[in-house]
Amino acid sequence: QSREAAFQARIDAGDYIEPKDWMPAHYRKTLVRQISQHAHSEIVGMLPEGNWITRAPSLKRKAILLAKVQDEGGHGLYLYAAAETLGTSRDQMLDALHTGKAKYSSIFNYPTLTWADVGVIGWLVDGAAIMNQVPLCRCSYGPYARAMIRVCREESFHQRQGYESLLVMMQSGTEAQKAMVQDAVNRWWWPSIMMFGPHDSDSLHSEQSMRWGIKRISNDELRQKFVDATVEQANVLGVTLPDPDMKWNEARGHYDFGRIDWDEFWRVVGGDGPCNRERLATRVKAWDDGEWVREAALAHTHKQQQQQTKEAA
Amino acid sequence: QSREAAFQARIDAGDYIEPKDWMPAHYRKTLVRQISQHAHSEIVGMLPEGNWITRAPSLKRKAILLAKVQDEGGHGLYLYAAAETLGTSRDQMLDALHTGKAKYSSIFNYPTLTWADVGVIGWLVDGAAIMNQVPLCRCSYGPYARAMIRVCREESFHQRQGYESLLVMMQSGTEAQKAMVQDAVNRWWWPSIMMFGPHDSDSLHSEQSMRWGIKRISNDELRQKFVDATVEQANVLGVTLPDPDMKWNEARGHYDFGRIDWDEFWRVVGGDGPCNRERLATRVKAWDDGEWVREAALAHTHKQQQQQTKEAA
Amino acid sequence: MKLSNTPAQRYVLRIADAALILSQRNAEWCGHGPILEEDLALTNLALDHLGQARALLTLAGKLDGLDEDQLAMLRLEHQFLNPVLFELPHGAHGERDFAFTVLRNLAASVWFGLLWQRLLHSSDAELAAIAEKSAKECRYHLQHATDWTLRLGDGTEVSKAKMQAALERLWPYVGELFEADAIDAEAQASGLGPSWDSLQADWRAQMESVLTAATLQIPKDRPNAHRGRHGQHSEHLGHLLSELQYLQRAYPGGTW
Amino acid sequence: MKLSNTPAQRYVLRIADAALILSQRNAEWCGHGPILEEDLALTNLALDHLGQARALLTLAGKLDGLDEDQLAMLRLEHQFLNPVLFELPHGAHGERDFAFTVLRNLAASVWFGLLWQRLLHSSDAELAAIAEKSAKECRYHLQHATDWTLRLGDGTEVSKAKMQAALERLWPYVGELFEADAIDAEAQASGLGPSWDSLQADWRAQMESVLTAATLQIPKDRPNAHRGRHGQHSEHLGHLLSELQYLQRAYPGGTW
Repeated sequence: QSREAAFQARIDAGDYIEPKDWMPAHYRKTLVRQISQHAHSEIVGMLPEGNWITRAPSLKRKAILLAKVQDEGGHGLYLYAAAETLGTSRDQMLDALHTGKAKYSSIFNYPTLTWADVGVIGWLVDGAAIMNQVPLCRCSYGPYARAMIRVCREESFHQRQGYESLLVMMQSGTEAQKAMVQDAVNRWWWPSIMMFGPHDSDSLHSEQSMRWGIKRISNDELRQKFVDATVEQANVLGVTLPDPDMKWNEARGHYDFGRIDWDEFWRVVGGDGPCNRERLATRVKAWDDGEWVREAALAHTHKQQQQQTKEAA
Repeated sequence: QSREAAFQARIDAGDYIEPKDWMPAHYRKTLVRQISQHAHSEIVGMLPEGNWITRAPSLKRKAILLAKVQDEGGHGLYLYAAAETLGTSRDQMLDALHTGKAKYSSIFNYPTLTWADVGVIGWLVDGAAIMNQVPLCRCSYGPYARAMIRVCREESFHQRQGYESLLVMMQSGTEAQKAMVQDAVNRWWWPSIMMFGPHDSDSLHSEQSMRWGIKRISNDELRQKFVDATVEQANVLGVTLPDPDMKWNEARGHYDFGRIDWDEFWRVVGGDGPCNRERLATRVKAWDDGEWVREAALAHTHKQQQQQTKEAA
Repeated sequence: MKLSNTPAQRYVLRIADAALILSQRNAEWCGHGPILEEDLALTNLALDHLGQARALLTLAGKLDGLDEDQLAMLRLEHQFLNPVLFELPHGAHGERDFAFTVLRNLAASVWFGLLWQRLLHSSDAELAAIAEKSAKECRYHLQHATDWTLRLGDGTEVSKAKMQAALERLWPYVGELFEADAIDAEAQASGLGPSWDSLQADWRAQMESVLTAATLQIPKDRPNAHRGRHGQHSEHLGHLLSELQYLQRAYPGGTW
Repeated sequence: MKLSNTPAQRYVLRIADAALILSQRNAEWCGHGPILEEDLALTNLALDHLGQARALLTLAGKLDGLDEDQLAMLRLEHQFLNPVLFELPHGAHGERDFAFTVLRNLAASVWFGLLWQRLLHSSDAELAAIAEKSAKECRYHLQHATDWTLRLGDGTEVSKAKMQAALERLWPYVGELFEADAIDAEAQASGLGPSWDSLQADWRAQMESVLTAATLQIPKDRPNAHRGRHGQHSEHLGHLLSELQYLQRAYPGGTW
């Protein structure tokens, strides 16, 4: 009891908790769930954008996209490493993903249908992710906070790149390109603002997470911040956000926006989005197909070690 | 001895030999080899043209190509059936193909690189095949002769279709299309005239096959006939045959043509053409992947029969 | 490419694209079938669907003076209106899964069969004529797909497992075949053709009868997540179109 | 697209296209690697080759006022001059065969390594500068491919068998990397770069050393049947280009 109180006091004082520190089992479990879910999102998130690597419209855009998807894999690496400090191995986490026990961000269950989707994912999806993630740079668990600092830096870069690629198309592109951008915005807008999760009134886990310094700002607050920022960016870009109810509310000092289709949200979270089964099947196949490679690498290492032992003897 | 003489006499008299008739073992073996090789060629020959089905430039051309490749499969069926009358099963013949014991026409070891290749295969490859095959409609073995009548009728149709598609491109097409046709002609010309096989002086089997009425006209004679016909067609088309030595020989009443690169011919026959390994691997994979289907069909038939037996009892 | 996008045009394009894209998929078996006879049968199926697509595209294009090839080769992805089911690759990872092919062709031929029957009475005489020809072709497709479903469902343990797995993969996509919207409502009202939701009960009954006879378990129904009919496809259509349209785009202005 | 097709331009394009097409192939692993670290490594490799290709295409295009994208996105297939080896799919049937990927990257990095070394002394200062940067990148590629060849060759029975099978598939294509023709002769004479046949002995020695250490059997040499360097490719390049070039062709005149 007093250990818990001391732990909470450290958090309240703004201290970082480190791997060797004592922590409540539930804190540990919550963090493993959250960090691994975040890591899985990075890995699964490589797929929708990866879908356009072979078809990027210029070599420069291809290089930018390759580097971006690579960065996402890198984020996965840092995050798995951060989660591993909590005593769960990457293989265990992957197993949870592959068997459907662990989740990943539901946004990646939507398909990328045009090249503009790549830019819009950078702008809106990475933008929403950053809103969610910046507060985590001050998360109470040290390794996670430090991983997030690095992740956020790179994500901001990606967001700017995505936005810039849309700007080029909207400002210098053909009518067909502009229509492609608007179509992508139409498809990604609502899923993007769903990324902040259910309304605060319907959000599980949130209160405890706030107390533990794992979550710092509420879903609705973050969503509003994102909407406010994005409306301005959309104006600069010259695209319309597909929400007829969107308008400035002088009294609130914020943009009002329309009703989110939570049925769709829960349907996709529950497994019935357009790509849920395919995304998971793709990850599982990559893992299964790679088994012989991982086994061979292990066998080779053993052989090398035996050789060294022999030579030493 | 007298049986053989009587057999030869029937052939010399222009009689057809039928499946139940007595025939020399070597006649049977030669025919199985030749008919199955021809059947295999039809089946493997589906692949190079099949490579363009998904990319045909118009829906009409796609329909024509699909129907053509289907016809080739149909030829394979008749020919396997004709060979089966000689006491070898289709499965045995396929096994010989898949294990590399049986051959197929070496022309199919070249790749189809442009849409014009499809037309040029119709014009030159089917054209050469028809030259080879028309005499087989009078082949001494009845089932083979009858199959060839049907095959030749369809092949002539294919040849005209191929030529017509080239004519459209050469007469009404863009410069890029015309260049594509010429490029395809450049690549397929020499392999096409190699389809008649080695010079008569180097040709094995030929003499005996002539006596038996399995072969009726020599390789060089057929090749000359093909060259003479094709030069005229090339002129109408407006393409150049890639042979600087090609010219009319008034004395012979034929076109002279350049030296054939027999090293290349034997290299490709011997397995080192551009596509030999891939073609065979594709056929083997189709067969192996289909094993569960064939087994299930068999199992289902057995179940049905048992059911009928039970009901009858 | 600008299309008028009238409800009637979109109604016809949905059917035309279903036939076109399914044809393109089935044609991928050409030269790769498990037995030679199946190679020919699947090619035949592809040819029939291609013929249907050509007639329907020609009909749909009249309004804007566009021919079948302009519609097939020059529309952008979001202008294709086929249900997503028809664009899926045969196997989950790009391989040719004969079990999925058979089951999709079963689902498609039952669905097309019901649709053609209703379109026989279309207020558009041309559409009715296309339906009449197609209905005849469809009977053979249905018989063929049914035979194979029975053989493979009630064949070996291996074949049954493959069929069941393919059915699980396919099932979440069938809901889109029975969605109804304003385009359907207008087609139904004008007598152009049925609202697709009106085909569902008969489709379900026919499918159940075949699948049950084939000893297969019908999967749990899933809410529809697919909007191909509205031009929002799976990630597969873009790759399919990059092949389908490549030549026309790489050799612009060509005569073929 | 009209190119001057001077020997020097073709010499550079052969190398540029080798890097470009290999990059496109290796990028297909992105998101599908056997372990996450390999996903990143193969993407890195693809990025390096892409960078090399961009520099070389820019160099090759100068003569005709064409930029890297015009060359990559608007040439027709017969204008690509990469050896066929680089355009082959990873697996014999379209699947991703990691063994083949590793061995091709080994063969490529040994080959590129030797080529960059020689191009350091190119009479074309720009080409020499590209070679200098590329040679550094190549050292890492070579190390990486070598490590994996040793691991998988001398790993398990399964991995050894897969590596040996992949090596058998790869070997008939390596001959093209050491062909010499008039273009090579002119490059050698002008000091632009080495005739490719002059790289063969060193390549062979380096490959033998790695493959032998990996307990793999070097296949019998086959006569070269491939003419990608002359613009005559395998059937695979056309499909690869239909993806690579689709967007530029479907959205002509776009700014990206």
